Amino acid sequence: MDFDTPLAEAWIRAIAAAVEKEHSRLTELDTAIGDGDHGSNLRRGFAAALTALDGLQPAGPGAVLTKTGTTLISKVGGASGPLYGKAFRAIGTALPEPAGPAAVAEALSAGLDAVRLLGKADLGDKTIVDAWTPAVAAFRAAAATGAGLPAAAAAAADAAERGARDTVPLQARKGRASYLGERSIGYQDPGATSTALVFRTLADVTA
Amino acid sequence: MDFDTPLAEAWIRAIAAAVEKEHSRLTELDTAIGDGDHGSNLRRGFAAALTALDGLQPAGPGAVLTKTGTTLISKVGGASGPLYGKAFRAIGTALPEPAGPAAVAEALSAGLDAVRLLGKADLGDKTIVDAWTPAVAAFRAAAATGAGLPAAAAAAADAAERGARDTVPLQARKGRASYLGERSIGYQDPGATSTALVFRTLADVTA
Amino acid sequence: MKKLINTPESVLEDALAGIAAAHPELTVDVPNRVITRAARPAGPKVALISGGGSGHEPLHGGFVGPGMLDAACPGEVFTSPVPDQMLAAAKAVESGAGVVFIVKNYTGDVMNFELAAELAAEEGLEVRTVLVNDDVAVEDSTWTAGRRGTGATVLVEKTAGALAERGAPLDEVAALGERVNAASRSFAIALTAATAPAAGKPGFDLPEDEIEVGVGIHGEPGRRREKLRPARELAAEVVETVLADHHLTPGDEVIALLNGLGATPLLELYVVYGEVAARLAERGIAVARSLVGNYVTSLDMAGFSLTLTKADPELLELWDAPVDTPALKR
Amino acid sequence: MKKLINTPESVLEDALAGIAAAHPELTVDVPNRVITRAARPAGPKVALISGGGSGHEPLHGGFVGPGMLDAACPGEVFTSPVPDQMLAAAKAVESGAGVVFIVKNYTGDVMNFELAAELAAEEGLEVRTVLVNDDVAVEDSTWTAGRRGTGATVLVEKTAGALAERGAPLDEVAALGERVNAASRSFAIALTAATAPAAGKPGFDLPEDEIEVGVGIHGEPGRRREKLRPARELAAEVVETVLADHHLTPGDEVIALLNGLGATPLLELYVVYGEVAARLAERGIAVARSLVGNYVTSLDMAGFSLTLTKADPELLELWDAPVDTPALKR
Ligand SMILES: Nc1ncnc2c1ncn2[C@@H]1O[C@H](COP(=O)(O)OP(=O)(O)O)[C@@H](O)[C@H]1O
Ligand SMILES: Nc1ncnc2c1ncn2[C@@H]1O[C@H](COP(=O)(O)OP(=O)(O)O)[C@@H](O)[C@H]1O
Ligand SMILES: [Mg+2]
Ligand SMILES: [Mg+2]
Ligand SMILES: [Mg+2]
Ligand SMILES: [Mg+2]
Repeated sequence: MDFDTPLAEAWIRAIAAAVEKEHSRLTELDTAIGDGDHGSNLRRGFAAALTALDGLQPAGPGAVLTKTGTTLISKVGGASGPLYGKAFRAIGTALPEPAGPAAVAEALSAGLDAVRLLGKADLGDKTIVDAWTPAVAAFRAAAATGAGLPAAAAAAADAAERGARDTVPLQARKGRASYLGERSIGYQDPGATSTALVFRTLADVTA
Repeated sequence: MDFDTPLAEAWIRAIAAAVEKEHSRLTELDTAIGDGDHGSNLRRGFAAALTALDGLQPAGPGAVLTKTGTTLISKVGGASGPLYGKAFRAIGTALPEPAGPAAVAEALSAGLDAVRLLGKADLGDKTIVDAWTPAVAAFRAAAATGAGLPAAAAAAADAAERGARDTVPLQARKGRASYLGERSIGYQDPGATSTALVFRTLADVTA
Repeated sequence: MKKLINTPESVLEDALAGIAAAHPELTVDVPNRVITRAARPAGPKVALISGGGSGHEPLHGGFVGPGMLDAACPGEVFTSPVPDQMLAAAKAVESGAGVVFIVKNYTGDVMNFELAAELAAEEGLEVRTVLVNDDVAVEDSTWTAGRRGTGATVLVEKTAGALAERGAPLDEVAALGERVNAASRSFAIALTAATAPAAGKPGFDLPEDEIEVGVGIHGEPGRRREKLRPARELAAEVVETVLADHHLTPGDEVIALLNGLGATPLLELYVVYGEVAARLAERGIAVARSLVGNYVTSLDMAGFSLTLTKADPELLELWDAPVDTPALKR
Repeated sequence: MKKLINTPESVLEDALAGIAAAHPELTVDVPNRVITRAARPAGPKVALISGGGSGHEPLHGGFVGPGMLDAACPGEVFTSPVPDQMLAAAKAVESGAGVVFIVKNYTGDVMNFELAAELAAEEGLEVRTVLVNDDVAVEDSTWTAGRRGTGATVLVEKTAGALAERGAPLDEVAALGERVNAASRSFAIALTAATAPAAGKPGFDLPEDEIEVGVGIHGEPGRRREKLRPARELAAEVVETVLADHHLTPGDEVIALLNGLGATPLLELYVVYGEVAARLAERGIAVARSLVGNYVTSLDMAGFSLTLTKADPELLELWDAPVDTPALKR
């Protein structure tokens, strides 16, 4: 199984559906240590991404993701808009066609690089990086051992969810939550949580 | 027993003490159908009246009450300031020295006239007039049948309290409570209640 | 009660100290509780004096300055000022052309300004009184103390102030004030009650999903209680209520004041004003000028009032005239 | 949640419609979410553009006009605007002298303005960015996203706006903005939490007798919780906190902004300002200019922030320069 255009579109639609279902949970997490808009931000962004897809005759899977990234940048705002926007644009740009597990691993890691370049967050700063980093690592490791897309994506999803959960004891050093200092400890980071959704949906659509 | 200067002073001090004790009840009544300041208004006014008395060598009981009225006018504000102020000024001006029950009845009735002249309220409008009117009538009736000050004042106090209680079912037609229309029904009028205090203290100091 | 105060008794005095510190262009006589312009007008001019209970800021002190009031007399919170204040103010700002008292129609305000006018007359001052009673929530009948004075006060003080600044005589300034009041109607809706410092608790309890319709600015409940609805519907109800009592016909011009009651964010006021403007447009009423913000407040009450004043070229010219006060500048 | 809105999703659009109706002196591009001056400045002039999440009104749209901003880009409530808005604004107001972005230091704002600057550069526009980070509640360390931009934004926009109006070149205007930011410190205390429409509930729960100290303007909790105390003590604490981080010596002059967070009555703000002025006087700090009111708000949050900017003759001259915007006129 390759990462082709239908799969790319299915992924974005699955993310949009997941965000629609989980937005209030994301907003609640952001209310605790942020400003209570992460859910509505992503909801607005992925709704717009769907509309953008409807009008699109994509040249390939990369074009789907690049378009999604561009849409997120121009519709979301906040911290998550540019971060997820740049990430999807980087993934789309790096993605060859057709793309097997190894190529997808490289593309996902290009997405992580874009997030870190823009956000300058390190692992452990209690941001989406804390979910994205283990996810990419797990995906790459699986691909390296010859796993197919489904297995690699499932491993990445598990790793992302673990990474999100592991943000609970951390003190935020980036983003709004960092303003709370020690009071940011004990809450799960909203962005890391939405990143886990992104990887879980990838596992779902490849399964 | 005549209404002399010491009695006049004792009355004002007794009113001040009663208002100090009851101000939060008066304010609560005013919160229900007014703007929640009747208690603090009278408290401020009678505290100032006491200070004014301390500095005073009164020419007679009338001077004590006139001075009190003037002080209320310049310290209270709101509706009750001018009303009680004019009333005490009128009582003081009308009071001969020495004054027996009949003369005091006339003076109190002059006070009621002053209230009605300034406030233009009729009996039943749910104002201080509803306590003041029966009080004056009871005082005059008692004096006419030869009662002394204590008996006349006690009758007036009972009548004032009845009059205040009887404002509960009334719809206010004057003052702030009138803005509530029918919603003013079912509450006791704060001003009528403070008027009852004024007459009860007179009974106490003459008893 | 959660308030930024020292003690309920000292609120007025403490606020006056702050006003004095914040506004060198004003002179604040704290003991007498009178706010005047630091710079006296050159030559004789009709002196405009207003006042009322505190808790409605920026009214009235925030409107003292060239082009508007000469003096303001703040009473205790929700309690009209005492005659001595108005007398002191009149003596301070009278410059030989007479004095106009601008009085919101509340029993206490009317009585205290009336006594002040008597005292001022005894001192040989010429005084006219303009009564403001624009709140259509109260029907003006023998069953009430008459309509309350609310938002129209700002329009009366601004336009009469502009006319006085031009050197118009006493009776003309008073007549203009009365004309503007007569051309104005207001109505208010509250989402929450106000808490007077002395009372220490809200004037009424309002469930999370209910509003008070037809409230005044002294924390008293309104005429009735309703369910909270979208801004569009509330704006439509308020516009209809005001227009029902107004003598306006399509094509008429108005000055619209969308006023916040104290605790309502400007963002929400703009949402409401957008709906108000749309409703008025549908009715063919042209908004010639508008003012959106907190001008006649009721302490920490959340909600809004709408005031519509029928405009004409003279009123618009006076409305547009220069004004330099803490709360209104042009 | 009790708000004067239609739906949480439409708040920004509905408010923009109201701003457009209320302010003919502004041009509101609702689809692009850009607010500009209706009257373009004559001849080339450095264009000042600011923006940020909504819910801080009158910031930023209320500061668009002669002597201050050329354009404002309002984002969703508490959400920074998107790059497209700043690009559209820059194209609309650029007049050949370059563009200055005034950006409050929040991760989202910084990123979106950064992307906008890249896009603008690609279109051949000269852009400088002034970052505002005045909130001493956040220590500026690798442990945080850096200090938040709050009250100082008003001073930066006013003074840089005045300098731009005089025809100063791009780098000078940007440098002045940075200088004013560097000379400013702020600190805030909240009595109640803010409720974002999309969240539907308060950002934090605060008991009736407690306050949040060191809060920002996005509804997030502060650095710590304390008991509510008299205004005198709260003012003293805020003054001390600001001065502790400020390089001021007795005899220095400051511009003081006592800012309401949205739901605080002006009466209370004046009480607090009286105490602030007294504490500053004790410390020998002279308040050369002051501003008291709601300028950088946080929806319906009750509380206040104090901003002190070290003044000098140039800053005072720019502060006093004419300005004609909805929220600030001179
Ligand atoms: N510098 C950063 N690098 C990576 N992720 C970040 C950074 N800053 C914030 N984030 C992520 O963004 C999330 C918040 O997104 P969102 O609430 O949509 O934006 P905002 O914080 O502007 O309201 C945080 O939970 C965090 O995971
Ligand atoms: N026109 C009037 N005539 C007589 N009494 C009046 C009149 N208007 C109001 N009152 C009395 O004044 C009382 C309210 O006094 P107070 O609360 O001190 O003044 P305010 O209403 O100005 O706040 C009412 O309860 C009523 O008894
Ligand atoms: Mg957020
Ligand atoms: Mg009262
Ligand atoms: Mg009162
Ligand atoms: Mg946000």
